[in-house]
Amino acid sequence: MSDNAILTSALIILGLPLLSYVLTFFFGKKLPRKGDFIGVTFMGAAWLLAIRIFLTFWKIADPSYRVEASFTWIDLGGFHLDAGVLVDGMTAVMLMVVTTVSFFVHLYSTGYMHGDRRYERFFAFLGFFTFSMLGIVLSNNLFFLYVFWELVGLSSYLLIGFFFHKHSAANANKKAFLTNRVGDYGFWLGILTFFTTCGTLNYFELFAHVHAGTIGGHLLAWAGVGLFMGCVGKSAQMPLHIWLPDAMEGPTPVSALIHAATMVAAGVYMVARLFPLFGPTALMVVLYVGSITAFVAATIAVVKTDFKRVLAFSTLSQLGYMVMSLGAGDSVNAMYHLTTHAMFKGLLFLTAGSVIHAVHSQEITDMGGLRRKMPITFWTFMAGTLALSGVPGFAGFYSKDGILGSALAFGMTDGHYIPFILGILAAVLTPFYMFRLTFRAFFGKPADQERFDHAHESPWNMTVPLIVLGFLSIASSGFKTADEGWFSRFAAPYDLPAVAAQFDLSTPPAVHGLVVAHHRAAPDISAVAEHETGGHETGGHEAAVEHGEGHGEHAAHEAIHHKAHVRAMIMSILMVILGIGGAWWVYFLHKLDPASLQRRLKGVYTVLQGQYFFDEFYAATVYRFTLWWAAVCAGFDRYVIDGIVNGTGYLTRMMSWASGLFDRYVIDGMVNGVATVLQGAGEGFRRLQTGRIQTYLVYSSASVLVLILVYKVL
Amino acid sequence: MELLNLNIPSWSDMASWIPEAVLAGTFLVALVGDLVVRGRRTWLPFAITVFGLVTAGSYAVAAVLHADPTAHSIMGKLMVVDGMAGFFRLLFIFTGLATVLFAWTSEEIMGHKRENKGEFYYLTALMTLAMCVMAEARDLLMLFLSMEGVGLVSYVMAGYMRTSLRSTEASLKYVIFGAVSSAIMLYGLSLLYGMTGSLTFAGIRAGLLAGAANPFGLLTAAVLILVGMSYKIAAVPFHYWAPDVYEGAPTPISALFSVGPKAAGFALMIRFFYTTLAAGNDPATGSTLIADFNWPLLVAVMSAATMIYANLVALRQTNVKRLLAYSSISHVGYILMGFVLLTGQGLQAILFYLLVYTFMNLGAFFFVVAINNHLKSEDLQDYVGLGFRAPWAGAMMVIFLGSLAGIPPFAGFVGKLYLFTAVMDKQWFWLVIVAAVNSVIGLYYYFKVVKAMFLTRPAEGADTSPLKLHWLQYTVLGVLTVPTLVLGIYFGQFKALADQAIALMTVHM
Amino acid sequence: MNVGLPHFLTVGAILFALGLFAVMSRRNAIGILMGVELMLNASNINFVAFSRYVEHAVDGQIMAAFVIVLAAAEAAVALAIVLAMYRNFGTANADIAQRLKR
Amino acid sequence: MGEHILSWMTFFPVIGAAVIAFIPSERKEIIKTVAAAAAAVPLILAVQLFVNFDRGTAAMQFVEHYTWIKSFNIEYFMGIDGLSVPMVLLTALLSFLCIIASWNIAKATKGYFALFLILEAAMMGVFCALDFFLFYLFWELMLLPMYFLIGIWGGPRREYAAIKFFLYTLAGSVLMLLAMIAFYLNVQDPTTGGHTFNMLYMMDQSNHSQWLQMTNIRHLLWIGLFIGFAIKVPIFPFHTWLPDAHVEAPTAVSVILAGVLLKMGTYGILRISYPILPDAAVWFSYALAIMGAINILYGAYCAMAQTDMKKLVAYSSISHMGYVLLGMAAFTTAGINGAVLQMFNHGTITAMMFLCVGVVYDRAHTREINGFGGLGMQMPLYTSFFSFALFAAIGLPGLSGFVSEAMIFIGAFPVYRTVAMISALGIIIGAAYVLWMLQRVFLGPKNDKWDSLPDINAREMFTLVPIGIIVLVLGVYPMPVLDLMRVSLNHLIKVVAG
Repeated sequence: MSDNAILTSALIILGLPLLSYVLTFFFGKKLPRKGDFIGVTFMGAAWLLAIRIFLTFWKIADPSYRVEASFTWIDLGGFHLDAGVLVDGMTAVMLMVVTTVSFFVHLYSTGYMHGDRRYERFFAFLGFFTFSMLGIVLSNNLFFLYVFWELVGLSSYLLIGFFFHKHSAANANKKAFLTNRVGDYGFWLGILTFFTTCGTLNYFELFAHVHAGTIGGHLLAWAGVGLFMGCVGKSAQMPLHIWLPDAMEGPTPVSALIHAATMVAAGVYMVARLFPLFGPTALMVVLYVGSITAFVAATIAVVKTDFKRVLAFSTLSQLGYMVMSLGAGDSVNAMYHLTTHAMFKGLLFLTAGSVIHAVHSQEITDMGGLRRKMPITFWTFMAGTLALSGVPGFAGFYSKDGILGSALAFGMTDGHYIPFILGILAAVLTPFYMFRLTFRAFFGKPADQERFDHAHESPWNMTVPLIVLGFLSIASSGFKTADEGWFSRFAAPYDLPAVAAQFDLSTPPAVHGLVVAHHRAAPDISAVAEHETGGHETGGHEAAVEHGEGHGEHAAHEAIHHKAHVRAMIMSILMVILGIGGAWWVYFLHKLDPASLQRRLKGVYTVLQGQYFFDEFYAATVYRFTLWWAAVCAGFDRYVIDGIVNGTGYLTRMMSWASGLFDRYVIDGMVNGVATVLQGAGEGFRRLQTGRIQTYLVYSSASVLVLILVYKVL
Repeated sequence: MELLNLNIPSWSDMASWIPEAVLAGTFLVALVGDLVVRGRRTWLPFAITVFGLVTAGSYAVAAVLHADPTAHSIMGKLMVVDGMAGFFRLLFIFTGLATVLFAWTSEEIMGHKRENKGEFYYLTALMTLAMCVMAEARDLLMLFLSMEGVGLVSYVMAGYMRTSLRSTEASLKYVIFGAVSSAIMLYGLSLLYGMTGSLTFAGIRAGLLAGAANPFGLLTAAVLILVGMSYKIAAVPFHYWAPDVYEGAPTPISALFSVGPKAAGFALMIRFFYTTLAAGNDPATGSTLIADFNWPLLVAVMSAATMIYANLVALRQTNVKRLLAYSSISHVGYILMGFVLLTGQGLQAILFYLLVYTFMNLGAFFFVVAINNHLKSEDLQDYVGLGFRAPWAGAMMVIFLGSLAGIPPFAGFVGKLYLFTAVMDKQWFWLVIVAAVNSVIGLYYYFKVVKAMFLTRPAEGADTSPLKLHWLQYTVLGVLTVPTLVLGIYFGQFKALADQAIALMTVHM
Repeated sequence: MNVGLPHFLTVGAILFALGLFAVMSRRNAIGILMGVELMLNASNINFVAFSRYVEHAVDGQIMAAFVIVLAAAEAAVALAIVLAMYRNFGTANADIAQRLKR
Repeated sequence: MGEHILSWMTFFPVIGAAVIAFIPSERKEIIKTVAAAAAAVPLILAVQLFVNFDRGTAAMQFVEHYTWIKSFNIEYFMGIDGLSVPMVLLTALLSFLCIIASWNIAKATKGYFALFLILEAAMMGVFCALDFFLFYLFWELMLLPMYFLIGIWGGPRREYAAIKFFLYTLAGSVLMLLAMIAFYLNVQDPTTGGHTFNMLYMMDQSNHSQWLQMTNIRHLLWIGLFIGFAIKVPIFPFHTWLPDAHVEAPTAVSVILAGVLLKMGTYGILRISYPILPDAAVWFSYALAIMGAINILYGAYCAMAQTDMKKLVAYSSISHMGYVLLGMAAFTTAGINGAVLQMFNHGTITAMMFLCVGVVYDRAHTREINGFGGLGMQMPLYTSFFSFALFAAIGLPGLSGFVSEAMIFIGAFPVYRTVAMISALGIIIGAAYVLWMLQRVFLGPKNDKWDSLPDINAREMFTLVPIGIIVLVLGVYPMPVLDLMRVSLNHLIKVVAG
């Protein structure tokens, strides 16, 4: 495939969902089957094209190879903004992920949403979402990244609120949008900072600028944190994670597509894509936020009984993993985990949908023994579960293991062990809650007989996606870690010297050897990246070689790194066994009654069940303050500003000894204020106007004398 | 020997005095005519008066169009007919004519129980004549005579409704207050005469320039004279009579009072003070004489006081007629602004403003007359919904009020613009700002009327039947509306008229 | 002693003051009008005196003559009005007339 | 109509009004048709203008220059450049749509449409006038029709709102009048040597008199002009007329108020204050930026507390005009262009919002936000339109509002970093109050009270769709408008900031 062909097909991929949106939105009602076939077929086509691009890059097998094209969008002379498309390995993978999940979700929805009164709207919105998501993936500059970023937010708003006649849904979508806006605030400021300092928003030009030191120090750190805020919002990291669980109010296919597989991953993609823009400080923030999220979310998932919510919190914790990996400087494994996670989490949600579809309830307390009723669902669900739990041989294992490895390596070199520990703990919890779910829902006796009797396996258009995704969630890893497996053909750590070489900026400074150095000194990604990923990456390695320096440290660090990975692997395997075993012990053999455990750990349980009371906290602080403040402003406007002249009014009143007529109007505004005052004055003067002639004469003659005297004096 | 002044004048000069002659004739003929019909067939004095005014008017117009640069002295040095006199003559005759025509349809004047209706008409003619003379006088004797003439006629007219308490009371106040103030002025005149030894303005100027007067004496005289004149133009603090008289007298007469005597007073002031104090001095430096006793500040304070006082009081009025009375006082304040420095620019602005003011103020008053015919009331509450009962007249009233308030695109705005410019040019900023603030206040009470007429919804069961106005009323109002609009957007020529009038004002001989 | 301009002026001033005082103090309209007459005549004295001592011509005297005539006319009108008022209010006290007070 | 295109655009509505005045008032249909026709002509001419406008020059175009009143050096001087063109287009478009939108005015139809056309003429004139006197004439001419439109056809508190609007604006314009006279007396016409009202001469600093070159005088005059314009914008704390006027006015009039009148304030600052007193402009710029920030946040917070839809939209206008101020204060290419673009966009977007509010008010006769709920089920089509407008208002990418806001921030950020950062909070608060309202009105379970409400009808859609298309197109590709203004505005920046 030629470069042009790649670009063209990328644009076609971008255009197809948009077209599908327009068609379904405006003509859906009139079309047969309300036009759902449009969405499905278009996405199918897009999927095929994506596969084609994917294969092309597979052949190229050079992560640093990229195709880019842009045009001037706004030109004011002296100021211009560009729009452009960028396709490289990472894009190819993301295209693949998005189109795959999207396509199968479309297909699945034809069954799941069947008979909904806004059926066509649903497909329209799906199309719109896919379009904006692909926009994020394909954009080659921050401005349009932000544009599509917001559009994704909109489509998520529309889809979460799809059943807007429910109060819960109406609240959820508002919450999602606003929480994201908070993140976007930082994101936008970050973008502004970069634009005003570097004068460009194109990714690679920015990298070059950063590398050349156009922007650095505190500014870079803050800008990085700003960008990361965007990620915190979109990828639902603490403390802005609150919207994601509520987002489950949307139809299940939406949860699968948007709130598990793709959109929430956008934040991770963004950070990975812009990795070189993150200074050491920023990355430190990223690391901790990620790891904390990973752990906290996992703990909550353990106690939830709502099928979808358990999955939602597991999504949170998995996103936490990805972010943590970014923080540890390992963008590659983050992307790798993103990919595999998209597959199995998408799958899990779809199976959840299938179950809910059958049982008409989301509470696992209403389920049980479903494996006999719906085998396909069960087995695919198992595939997903195993992958998510990180059982060796399944996709999740390799990606998660890579992340833990990097985290440990980072700890060993830099002394920050906490993230790794949190990660490991989460790694125990993940299999535990997943198998808890499995045992409660699919094994044991049915909790609700008559629900159970109505349960049935879903139609083909729902099961086919399950099977395909099931397969992918097993195989998507290729049974290899990121740096050995297929993934290394698509994503490599950034090689700044190479970037810099393209834009003839100042020659890059010497490459430091150690992660330590990376995190303490100016960002030099190539070194970091290559070490953390084992160092036999084409780009990174050459970079290190051509600025041939510090080979000794190099080797030393490589050793540390290798050790880290081995240990991490062993530990995580242990953890998995521990987790699954625990679940088996409690929920299958019932050796231990969870209820009693709850009673014993009442405090802990309530905190977890209450999701650490984040919502309550915000409700008590942020929301209340905002509303209160709004009320204050409005009151101020109504009474103070609108009555401000009453000060002057008072003086005028004194001057014209007007009676209390004025007070009545005090509140009533500047204009009334003045008017009344003047009227008051009039009242005063009118007293002079007694109809008596003598008084007139006295006044007049008196004023004559006054005049004379005054002017004598003057 | 000054007695020579009373020689029989030359006809060539008398020719330029025809309008006044005609007016005098009209008065006599109408008087006799009314006696003949014993006040029964009123159309006779009406017709005579109208005819007379039209004739005089056409002569006056001809004179203005002719723009004769030479000044004709009438009766020796007593009077002069020059550009300015011509300008005012036109103004007065127009006012008189409009009043007469409108009065013909006014219940207050022509109501059934009125006797001696004819009286109104020939008195108007006489008043017009007296006002013209005021504009022409250039000698203390004539000054006093004409002022008294206008005064006497006004006293009688104010008491037109013999049986009405309000009317009688108004006239009583008018006469007493008038008498006193003219007496005070006369004393000032005598002092001035004593200091300069001359009765003619020119002579007085010569005397003053020769340094005949010490500042304090001059100040005293000037202030005393100013009292009399401020009384005529109803400027604070000599305005007390105005609201009562305007309210007490029949509305058409109030309309006449609020325009005619005011304008005449200004004419007199301009000629007297400009000639005696300002003229002949270096225009660049303004004048030395007026600088001697701080004349500008004196007038400026008066002007500011008038504006503020009148506007503040007007705010609270609920009787439209009385409201308009105060508004006319406030306009005196604006006009006085142009008087502050006695510069040509300022005086031109005054003349133009008077022109505009005549149209808009007459219009507003006449609307009140027309409404009074139907509602027998000038109360604001009774005006509710009028805008929809008489849309066309209502629209015209809005134009008049808008113009009085001085908002574009109406003539009043242009008038104010010229005054402001004249004052700002001499950098009297505080005065301009006072005026500006006042024009905002003014808007509020003018639009109280508009609000009542258009915005306020009439109460349940209130009479909302359409009002049919007399065709003559529509005509006159229309005639007044047109210039109020036109002068707002195309005023070049008319301003030129005013400028010419000032330019052709004779100060010498 | 020989009588000169100052004496006349003094007389005039005194007359004027008296007149003004009358105007201010009297409640009866007629009284007020009489005060006015005093004031006018004060001016007349001035005029005549000035024409004799300052101008050495008769203009001032002519003026005075006219003023006298006018004063008469004014009085006529004023008295007519007072009469009308007497008919309407049944009194000639000026301060009765307060109907127009708002 | 070729070379006198501006005059035609300005005065054709007046002709229409004159014609209407002589149609018997019971022939309502004819009156409406005439009005629509009279408003349509300027729209057509506006299109012609858009096509023929030379985008390559900063000079005045379509100039009409005649002596008007010689003795007072007043000229009939009309012309437009990149700054005025968007405003002219906006005026023509909105006026026409508003005439359509007020089709079901029953009370005193004749007067309503006559006044409306006069109003349009006045607005056009303001944007075309290059002679200060002419400008002031049109500026004031607007007040009277607006007073009546609010006062006669308005809501319950209309009398109060009308006079409040009138007094506020007049108070401001009186200051402007004084400043104008000061300029007139102190600017010399280089050709005749006399005084002049010609704005272009006023902009040429070399014509200024000694007195006018004194710094504190210049600052004083700037303040005078500024207050005059600030009241129109309106800038905190001169804004309290706006909520009352907007709420009480009938729908179409609110549209004009928010869509066009507010822009006159900022237009005036850019057209008159900036080029005539550039140094004062720079001296004042930081304050202006802060005022912008205050407007943005204050307006947004006040909007959040409102329970009346129209009042909420009104306050949102205050907030959005804040962005304009922020951009203007920056004197950067992106900033100023963004500001003017925002003026245009806010005109279209807020018009949509007011029209939508009007739609529901016509049906439900209430605007109480909490009184609604679940309208999304009842009136799906209407919901889509309103949501479209609202999302445009909160600066959703792909819709025009976003482009201008983004440009403003890009322009202002390097100059006033802190102020810009604080102002940027507006994008959160803005989203908050809009979405909250959206939820309370359209989402949630349906309120049976409104079962009878019919969905939006064809006429209403006819008023909304064109604006919607413009909003969308400019959101995707804003160059068509930016292209008109950029040269002139860049020139302006050169003049002011050197």
